[in-house]
Amino acid sequence: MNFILEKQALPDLLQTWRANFDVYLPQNLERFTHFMPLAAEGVTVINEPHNTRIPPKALFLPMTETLVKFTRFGGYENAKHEIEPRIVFALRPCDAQAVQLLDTSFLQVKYSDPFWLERREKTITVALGCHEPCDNGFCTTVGYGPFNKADLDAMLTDLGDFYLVETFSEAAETCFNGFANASETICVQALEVQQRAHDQMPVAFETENLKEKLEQNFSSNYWDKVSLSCLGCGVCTFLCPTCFCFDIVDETQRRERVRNWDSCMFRTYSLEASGHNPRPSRVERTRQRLSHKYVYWLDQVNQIGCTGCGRCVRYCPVGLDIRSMLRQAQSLPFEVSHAS
Amino acid sequence: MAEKPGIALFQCQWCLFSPADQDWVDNHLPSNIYLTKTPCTGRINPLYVLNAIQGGADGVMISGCLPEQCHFVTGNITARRQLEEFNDFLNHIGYEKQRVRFVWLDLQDRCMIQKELAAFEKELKCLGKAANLVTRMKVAEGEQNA
Amino acid sequence: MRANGRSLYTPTPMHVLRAYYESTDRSLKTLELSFDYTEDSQAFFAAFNPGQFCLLSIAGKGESALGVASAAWEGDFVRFTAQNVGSVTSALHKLTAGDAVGMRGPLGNGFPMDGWQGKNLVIIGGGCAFSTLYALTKHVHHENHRDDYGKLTLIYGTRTSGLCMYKHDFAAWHETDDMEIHQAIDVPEENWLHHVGYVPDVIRQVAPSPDNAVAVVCGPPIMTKFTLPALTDLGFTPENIFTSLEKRMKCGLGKCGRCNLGPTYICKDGPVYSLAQLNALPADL
Amino acid sequence: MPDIEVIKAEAKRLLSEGMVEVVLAFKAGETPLHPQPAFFRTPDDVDELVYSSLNQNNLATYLTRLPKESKVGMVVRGCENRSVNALVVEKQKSRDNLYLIGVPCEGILDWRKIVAKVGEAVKSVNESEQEVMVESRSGYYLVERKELLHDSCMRCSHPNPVSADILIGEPLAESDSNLAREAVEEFEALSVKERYAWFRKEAERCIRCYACREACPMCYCTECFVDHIEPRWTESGATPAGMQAWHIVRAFHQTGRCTSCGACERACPMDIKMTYLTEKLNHDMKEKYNFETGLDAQTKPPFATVTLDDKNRFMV
Repeated sequence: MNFILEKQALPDLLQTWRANFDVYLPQNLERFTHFMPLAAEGVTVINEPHNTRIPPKALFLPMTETLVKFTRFGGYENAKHEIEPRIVFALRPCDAQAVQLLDTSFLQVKYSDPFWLERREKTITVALGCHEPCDNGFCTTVGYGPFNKADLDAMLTDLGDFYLVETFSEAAETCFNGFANASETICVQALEVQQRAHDQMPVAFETENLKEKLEQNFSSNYWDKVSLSCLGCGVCTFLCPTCFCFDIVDETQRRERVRNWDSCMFRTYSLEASGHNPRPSRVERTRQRLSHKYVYWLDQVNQIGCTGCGRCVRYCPVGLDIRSMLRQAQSLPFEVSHAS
Repeated sequence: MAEKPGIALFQCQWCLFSPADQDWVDNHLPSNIYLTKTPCTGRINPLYVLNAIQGGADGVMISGCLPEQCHFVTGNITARRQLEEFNDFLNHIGYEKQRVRFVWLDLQDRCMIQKELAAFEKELKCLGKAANLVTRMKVAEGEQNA
Repeated sequence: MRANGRSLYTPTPMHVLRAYYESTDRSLKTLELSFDYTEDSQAFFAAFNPGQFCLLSIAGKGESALGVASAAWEGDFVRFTAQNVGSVTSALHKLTAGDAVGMRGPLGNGFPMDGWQGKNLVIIGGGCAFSTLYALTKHVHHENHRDDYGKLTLIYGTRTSGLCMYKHDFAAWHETDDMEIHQAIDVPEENWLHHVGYVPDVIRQVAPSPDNAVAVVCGPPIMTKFTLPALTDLGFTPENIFTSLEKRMKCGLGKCGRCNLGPTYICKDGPVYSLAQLNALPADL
Repeated sequence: MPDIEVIKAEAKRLLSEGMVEVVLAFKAGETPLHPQPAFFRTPDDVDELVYSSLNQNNLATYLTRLPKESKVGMVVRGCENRSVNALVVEKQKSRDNLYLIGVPCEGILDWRKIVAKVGEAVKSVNESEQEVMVESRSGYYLVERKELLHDSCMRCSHPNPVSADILIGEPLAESDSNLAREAVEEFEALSVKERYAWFRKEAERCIRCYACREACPMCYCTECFVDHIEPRWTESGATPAGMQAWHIVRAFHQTGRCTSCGACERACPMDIKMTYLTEKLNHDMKEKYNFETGLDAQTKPPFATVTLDDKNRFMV
């Protein structure tokens, strides 16, 4: 179903939703935007073609989350989280795509993560397409796009005074109940905007044979070169919408076992009790980060595990750029032998 | 406030010369005082103090030997330099300076530790319950830490 | 959800049935755990396969991945042998009979027992990594399963005789004649009747036949590194050489990310890999 | 601005004469706002070397990551020179193995301030002594340099390298050393409640990525206290207790060691203010012990030099 949503009507709509849902949308926090629950007054819809600083994965996989509680006599209890039905509004298609990618890890057939599952089931995602290209993004390069519709309940296209709302699920349809249906011409107009946005995104690097090149050059000195100035902090992974690694830690004083975000760029990430570390330096860790996104995800679910949001590019403290790393990878030697 | 303020007492094991005082500290401390004995005040990492504060202590008292009487020559002065600065620093980020107290105990003194604790407790009572920096969730009443 | 409504992350309550030191230097301790609830026991044994591992949990300390060292027929308990290295294992070493402990498992794929039916087994172990192989040997050696497999050869090396695990069973196995046993220690000792030398050398000396045979290797990385070429030299094909890997693990469910070997997770898709599989994966160990 | 060609020539000379194995400096990044730290190992590499006020990092942080005995050349600004000195005092690197190409620093431009001023998609940045010309998607902007300086650079009182082997460019005037003190005093004028509110607001935005730690030249411990498992010093997650403890102890470990370069703050992905913590400690070190970090490569920091004379200070 396609609806028309006047921009003036948006604040009221968001407030109406609040009756039944927790409404999360990007709001100004200090000097950047952050997904926060909407309060009774004051609506800020961030209309710049800009991602929030922290990706919305944090709404499904919080930075710190209790998994298990310890009972008094050395026993264990499931942790319970009160999760209300929610609408996540104005998340960008790249981030929505990332959530879908994370589903493949958290919702495996045999081992489905209960906390992730509950949050996913209770969430309606309403994305806002990017009609203007953002600064460091490269979503079309990795096969997604500014109006990528994977795993969304609804998608908004900015058409000046109003949005075209495309809904893809019944839950989303009920959210937009009562709005005027969009005419054919408006849909065509929206398609043009979407196509133009898609075409405006620059191609940052070639993805053809990239997987094979990275795979076959596992022990190349290419990795030394690209990781040389890496500091080994967790900015790129913590701000990445598809990075999901976590650490499980016992908080003794709180008598809880919690999971915290963790990063493959940390030394302690793979350090074993014996003192052996399979990834002892930043070279191996950088290789793991890039290979995971551009090789292993492809092996696992046949999708690139990077949605091109550009956060790691923008916030790397030393200006390391995944786009230029992969462009350099394109000149690596490789054999086509088993690329069938 | 009604209940007594909680005090974390860090005590250098050499600073109480009198066996009676040491016995009082070891065995007869009131329940609102939580004792940590250290080999020297120089052993006290500012992290210990921070841990006590975050865990909900209303005040932290550190008792050490007089200068020149340290068992390890300069341990107490090292500690004093660091903890004085640490206290100033905590004050900078919004923690009442009076809640951390460093006392020198003369080896000849008798009952000084009781007097100092009483005075400290009195001052803490005026300050009220600590709120700033108390961020660690407490374990429910009656449960022991694992 | 697992038995008794526990989430994937909540350990099953267990208690220690027996706890004893396995080696003379007290660095290895064996824990036999029994289940607090029969539903958990049923769920465990319905899923269990030799070669799998569990995460033992001490509240306040954390979890540690340990290979299961008991066969299902042995009874309603699970055996683990832990080396005292980290904070969790040192806490495990403090446990005595009756103490409570948590367990998540069985996890991982285990040995592909179905594919090995009718084949000769060459089981090669080194040091404390022998635990899952012990489960395998126990399983195969039992009268109910013995006829499913061919000849059984066991090669086990340790640094000293005191570090040799499961001494009683070895003594009994030396007596039986349906199993060929080669035990080795690294340096000569008085009264030692078996081989002296490193495991790869013992393998070359013993030279087990690769005909219709499967070799299972489990040991410290350095031993595995030299044993695999020795087996290849003897004529074992990569498809018939198996090994069990280990990396730091947290969740055990293929979610926390840290134990990946290429696109596979050792906790979920491993820990047992064939050499053919390993050859296709990056050397990220 | 120092002449880039002179810097390049000097770097080339060092490498070609074999005086150093590697020269640490910056090269142009993928975007004009982010020059990258780079390791130049051959004279030909040096052609890529750039020097601009957008170089955000303190290069001294890489010194402890290189082999201890390696001979290193570095292009240093005032703060980087002081960090190098502090590392030499702590015996992390021998001064004999270092060759410092000094450059008087006019202050680092904060890329976040530039983006806030001119908007997205910055295409080029050209700077002169007083002004900065920025081209972005929405056009050209001529901005006064002062408006774009990073906060810690506005308070900087030692813009010149103090112990460089060669100084390229004219030394700048030492600026007013009261600016840092005024900033500390201004903050301390707030009430305890307000100060704590500010600290909470800043600290609790932390995501514990440890970019501040890695960007800091003085944070070179092999094992940081937050990575410690037995005992675990703080809560490890993004909880108030853990985040506050991290910020308090990280800063406090810098007492008498921080050179106020502000690299921690520039590295932070969450725009957390951190220098107000270290400024206070630096201010105290100066007031109490008349010590400023890194002014020479001999004087030990106050916490490493305890004497019995101290007793007079503390007697109540």
